[in-house]
Amino acid sequence: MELIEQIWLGSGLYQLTLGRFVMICVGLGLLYLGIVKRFEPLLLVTIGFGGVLSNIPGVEIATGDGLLHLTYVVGIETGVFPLVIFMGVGALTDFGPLLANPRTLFLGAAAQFGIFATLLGALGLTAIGWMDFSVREAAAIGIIGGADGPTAIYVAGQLAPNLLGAIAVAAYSYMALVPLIQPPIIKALTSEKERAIEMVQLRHVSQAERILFPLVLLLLVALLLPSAAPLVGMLCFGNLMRECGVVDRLSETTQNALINIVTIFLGLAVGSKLSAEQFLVPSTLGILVLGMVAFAIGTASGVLMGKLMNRLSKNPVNPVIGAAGVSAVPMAARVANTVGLEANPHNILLMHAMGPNVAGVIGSAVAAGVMILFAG
Amino acid sequence: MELIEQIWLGSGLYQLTLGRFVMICVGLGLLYLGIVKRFEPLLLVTIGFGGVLSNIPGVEIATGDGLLHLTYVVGIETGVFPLVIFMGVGALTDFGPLLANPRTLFLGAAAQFGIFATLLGALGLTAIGWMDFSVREAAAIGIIGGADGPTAIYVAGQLAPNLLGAIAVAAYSYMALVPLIQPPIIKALTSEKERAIEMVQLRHVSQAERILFPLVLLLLVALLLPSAAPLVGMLCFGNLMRECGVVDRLSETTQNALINIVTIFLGLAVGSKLSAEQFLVPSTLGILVLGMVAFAIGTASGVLMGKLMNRLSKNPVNPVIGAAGVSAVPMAARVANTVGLEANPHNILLMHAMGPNVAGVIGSAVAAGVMILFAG
Amino acid sequence: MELIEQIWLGSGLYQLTLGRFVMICVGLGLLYLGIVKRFEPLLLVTIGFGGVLSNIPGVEIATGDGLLHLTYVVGIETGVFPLVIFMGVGALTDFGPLLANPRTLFLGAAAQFGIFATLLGALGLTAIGWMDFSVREAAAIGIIGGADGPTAIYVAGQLAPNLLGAIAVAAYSYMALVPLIQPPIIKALTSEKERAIEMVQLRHVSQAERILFPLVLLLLVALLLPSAAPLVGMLCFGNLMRECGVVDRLSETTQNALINIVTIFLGLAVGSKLSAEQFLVPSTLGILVLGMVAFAIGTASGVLMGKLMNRLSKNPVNPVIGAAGVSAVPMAARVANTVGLEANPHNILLMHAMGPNVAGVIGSAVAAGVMILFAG
Amino acid sequence: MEGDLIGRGVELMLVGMGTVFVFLTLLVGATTLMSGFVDRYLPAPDTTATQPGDGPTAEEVAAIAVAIARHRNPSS
Amino acid sequence: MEGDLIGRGVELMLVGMGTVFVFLTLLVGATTLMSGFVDRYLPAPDTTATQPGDGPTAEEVAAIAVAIARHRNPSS
Amino acid sequence: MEGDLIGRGVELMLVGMGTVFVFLTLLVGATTLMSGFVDRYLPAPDTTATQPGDGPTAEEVAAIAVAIARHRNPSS
Ligand code: NA
Ligand code: NA
Ligand code: NA
Repeated sequence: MELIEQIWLGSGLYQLTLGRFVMICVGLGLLYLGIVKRFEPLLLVTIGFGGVLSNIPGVEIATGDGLLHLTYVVGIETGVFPLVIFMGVGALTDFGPLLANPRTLFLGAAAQFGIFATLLGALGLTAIGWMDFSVREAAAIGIIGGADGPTAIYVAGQLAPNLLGAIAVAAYSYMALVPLIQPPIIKALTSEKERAIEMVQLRHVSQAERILFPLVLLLLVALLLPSAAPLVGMLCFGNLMRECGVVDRLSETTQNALINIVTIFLGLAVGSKLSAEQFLVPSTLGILVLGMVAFAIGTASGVLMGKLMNRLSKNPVNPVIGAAGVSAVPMAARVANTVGLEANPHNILLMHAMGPNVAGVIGSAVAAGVMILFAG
Repeated sequence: MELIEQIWLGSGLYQLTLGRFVMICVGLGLLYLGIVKRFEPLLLVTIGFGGVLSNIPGVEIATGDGLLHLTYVVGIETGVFPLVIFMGVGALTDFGPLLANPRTLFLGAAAQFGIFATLLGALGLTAIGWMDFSVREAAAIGIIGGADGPTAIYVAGQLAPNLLGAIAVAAYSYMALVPLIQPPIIKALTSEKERAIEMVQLRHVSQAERILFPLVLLLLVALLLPSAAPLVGMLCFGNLMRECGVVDRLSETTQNALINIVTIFLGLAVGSKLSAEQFLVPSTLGILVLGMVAFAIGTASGVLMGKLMNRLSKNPVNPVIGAAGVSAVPMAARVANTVGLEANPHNILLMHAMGPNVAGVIGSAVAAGVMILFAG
Repeated sequence: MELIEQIWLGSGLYQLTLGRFVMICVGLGLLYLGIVKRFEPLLLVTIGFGGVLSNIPGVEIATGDGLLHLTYVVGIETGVFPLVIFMGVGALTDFGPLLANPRTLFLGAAAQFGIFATLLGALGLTAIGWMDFSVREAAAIGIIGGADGPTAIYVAGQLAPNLLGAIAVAAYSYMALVPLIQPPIIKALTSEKERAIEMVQLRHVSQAERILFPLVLLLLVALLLPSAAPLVGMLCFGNLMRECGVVDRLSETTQNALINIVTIFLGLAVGSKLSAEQFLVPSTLGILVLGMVAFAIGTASGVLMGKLMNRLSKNPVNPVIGAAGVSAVPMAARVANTVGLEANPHNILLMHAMGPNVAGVIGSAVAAGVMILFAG
Repeated sequence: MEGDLIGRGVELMLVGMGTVFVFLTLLVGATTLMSGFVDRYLPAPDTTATQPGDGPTAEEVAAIAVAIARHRNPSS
Repeated sequence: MEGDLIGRGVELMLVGMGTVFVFLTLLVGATTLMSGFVDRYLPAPDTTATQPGDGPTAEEVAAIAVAIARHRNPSS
Repeated sequence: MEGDLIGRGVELMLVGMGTVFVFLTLLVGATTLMSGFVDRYLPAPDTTATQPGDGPTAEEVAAIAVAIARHRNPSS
């Protein structure tokens, strides 16, 4: 009968291609990493499921009028989702440790070297003909080294939407892999004695400082690097709501319902870029390799800057906390704490590492502004 | 004075038509059913109020740039609202009883006969000239028999937007009337002895099964019936968030803030289709009658399949739980439980009836996929 | 190097104009009022921050594809945000005190005189050539006297979007200043003896009355003044959800997550109208002055109506509660309570003042409908 | 021209304020009628709407919750 | 013409209902296979996924919370 | 051509990294200045902003809540 033939022609079995099959397996693999391995589950579960949905053959989900494509157009092409997530990050971030010791901002600056080294690497691979990245694409790939999901998605959405899927997957995967990637690099660059350094207790930070800091940061960005103002501005807005103490109901909703809703749809929308046609291309492999390199270089430069600061400063600085400068909040700070404890069981570095950790968020947002200014 | 005349010409009293007056009364009637009779209040209160608003003369609310029309365009024409609600349903659904006894899926399959019988009925009424439904419209009307609000709205939005108001009102009204519609049908088709049958306690279901089930379901849909993938996919996504245990904050928001917000605007948007011009047409009467028939046939075929399974199975099956296969979660399962208790005061059928109940949700989403494939 | 020149040309320092500098200071001033002085912080913090963001030079935030401009287009031009906020206000409002003593509606009516007197004033300033307001603009300015933020934003968005920033800032600022503006006016118009009048305890109000009231109000608006139906309809919908007792989960979400999310984006979107080009114009000064006059006249006419009612009524009416008729819920009711306590330490006027206070919300929504009908 | 504008303003003020007063006066009347109607025909102290109608009673809900909990964790 | 419509309806009914049954029958099979697979290869009572893997343990979370609290309010 | 690309990359790296460092160095300075300013002029231990200003005090809120509760349920 004709109708049965119609079912068969419309079925996934008939229309499945190898590429889509592979990408469904990739999506399931991301779900496995998120659920069983607990790697960044909020994003890998939503991106992974979105990736599976996007590769179902014969139905518009990640294309045309499909839900995931609409979500992508409304939320990512416009930049709305990563900016709102960044507002939520601001509302969840305690800048206290950074305010107690502002010089940890240097560690957050140094760790951004991974971003720019990777940009150079991507252009280098193009120069030798292995890859074919434009400057805009290279800039978007470099941002993976910022270890900050919404920043990477925002920049990729602006500069290289065709690479967004691979960049987001790389960024979140490597953020999840921080506990595996960072310790060997840290240990290779520091001595046991350096890792055992104890740091002086952080001073108390007043509420007035907490309230003024996001405003100071915003004004500095406004004066010097306006292209970073959308990202940094939303971060500062979320943080001001958190700290000002008079809009707690807004801050509470931002930290919960709002960021959760946007995370769900951001993940699905990013997943819509995991279609076989866009993801199974040679550049994806390049992006995954370059992203890993970016992380490693960022970690190393943060640690080296920590060593330099330890020499120059009158107060001791444990160079291990430099690794937290890549951001990946709060995973990288927790890794620094663990590595410090291994070398010295009395050494609680966690709060000291939170300074460079949140400095890394600011640092990569600034680097994103630089990228958008130069390559945009 | 001219201004006073302008007030009079702009007033509702001057512009009111009989049709709008009738529809405002229909809207108030839905509010009465929702508030005083407590029939599906979440939807009847919002749809009813939307219906009243939409029939206020002389102001754009359900047309042009009015809020309800914008909401309809953004949320229903795109399919976004019913799909998000379905994600919420997934996050609220416990598939455990179904996993403990997967054969109850047959009951959920049988109860979908109401859908296809009604499709035939709608085409039959057209053939004899009483109504004038196209195949697409008949398919959308049939889905009322699925007893699943978001599925009915999704299919009507795709296949027959002009009938959406009547279809949604019929679907939710009959879902609310399940405690009145089903018992006489069940009793007519079963003996007291059959209704008294006790079933063996359900086995325990592990978390791994709960996590894998939505993925198995999604992959099967992807391979066999991709046209059902948007609906089933969102159901599975919500359920995976619920069961995977690593994204509880997303699951919690989906079950509360997100589904509540979307329910409010879904109801108002559906209400915008209760304008006199669209609702007070002969086809509405046909839809209401056909919808009732669909419910009755679905209930009957579920019960008859229960009787068949009881004969063929080595474990006893109480045919009453077949009635729960129409979905209308959890009302139909509760009705089955009540009918079972009447026949045998020691007979707690509730969990046994939840299996076919949630199977009915899957069944009608699959039937929706068939309709969209053939009629779309 | 060329790149460094590019940074310098792109920097805020290079592109800053005096106007933008002034407006950034205005935004910081609003933040100061909201955070330190605690004036309407939910709105002044969000509007103030949005104002700072909007005046950062060299980046699209409040223009083009910038987040704040998108938010403005989606949420304010369409009227969606103020309407949803009004739904939330309905869900937060207890009409009980008004139902216990419906005649307090007259106080809410009288206080709207501020609106129409200001309309006349704006046209008068135009007639003498000091300002240049059209009738539409004068109507939008008058609504400031309604002391109701979302109503003012809704009307300004419909009638005079170019003045929206100044009108919203004036409305929220004066609402915050109610404790300073109202007491001298009240005292000038009443004797100590009048302010000491004690009122009879309010009767109990049944749930049936609470449920029926929003429907009665909606039907009256539908029959007499449909142009007020969008605003009043959403207010009634929110209130019906609150009082009907069967959709508590929708009501709870409306009162929390939904209104908070919309408040954040409403504030930012209003802030996007604080750009130097639109705000630093002579009309802004006129709007600020006229808004203050509107508040004062509204307060005075409410008090005078209270005196009249006290003479005509058999139950005593403390004229102080008339001042609460301007709305500014619940600040104005609290001010009335304080002034009453000063004159008579046993005089708890709070619940008596809540009646005219919520009546003022209805009154200004009705006045908004009149304005949209005549000037729209 | 200026006179026209003022005239238009005065007219708007009178008609507008009149409309607000007429409307709220009618609302006073309608509300009073409604309260009288409720007092006469729906006098039960809040029970009309707060009593569970067709919905499940608290006991039913509790029983269902217990049944579900037992099902999910049969060892308890 | 009318016959055609009825014929189309009958055809849709048979094929549609058939599809639903075939699909749900396959789902019964797939679910049963999946449960058997889980029973054989992932038998641990719920521990596969509920045990904290790489995430912080409850103690770690508590320690972090205490550290943060101390930092914010050193007098306590 | 390849040399150009590499050259552009090196230039971007140097200027970009330089900008990040200059910006964060200025932020260190601004933050330090701000903290010094707060320490000198706003020294009160957190009271500047956490003390209720024009808002109602906790007692006022409680009194209002009681008044509302009494009004809604006068028998209590
Ligand atoms: Na970073
Ligand atoms: Na169903
Ligand atoms: Na008002």
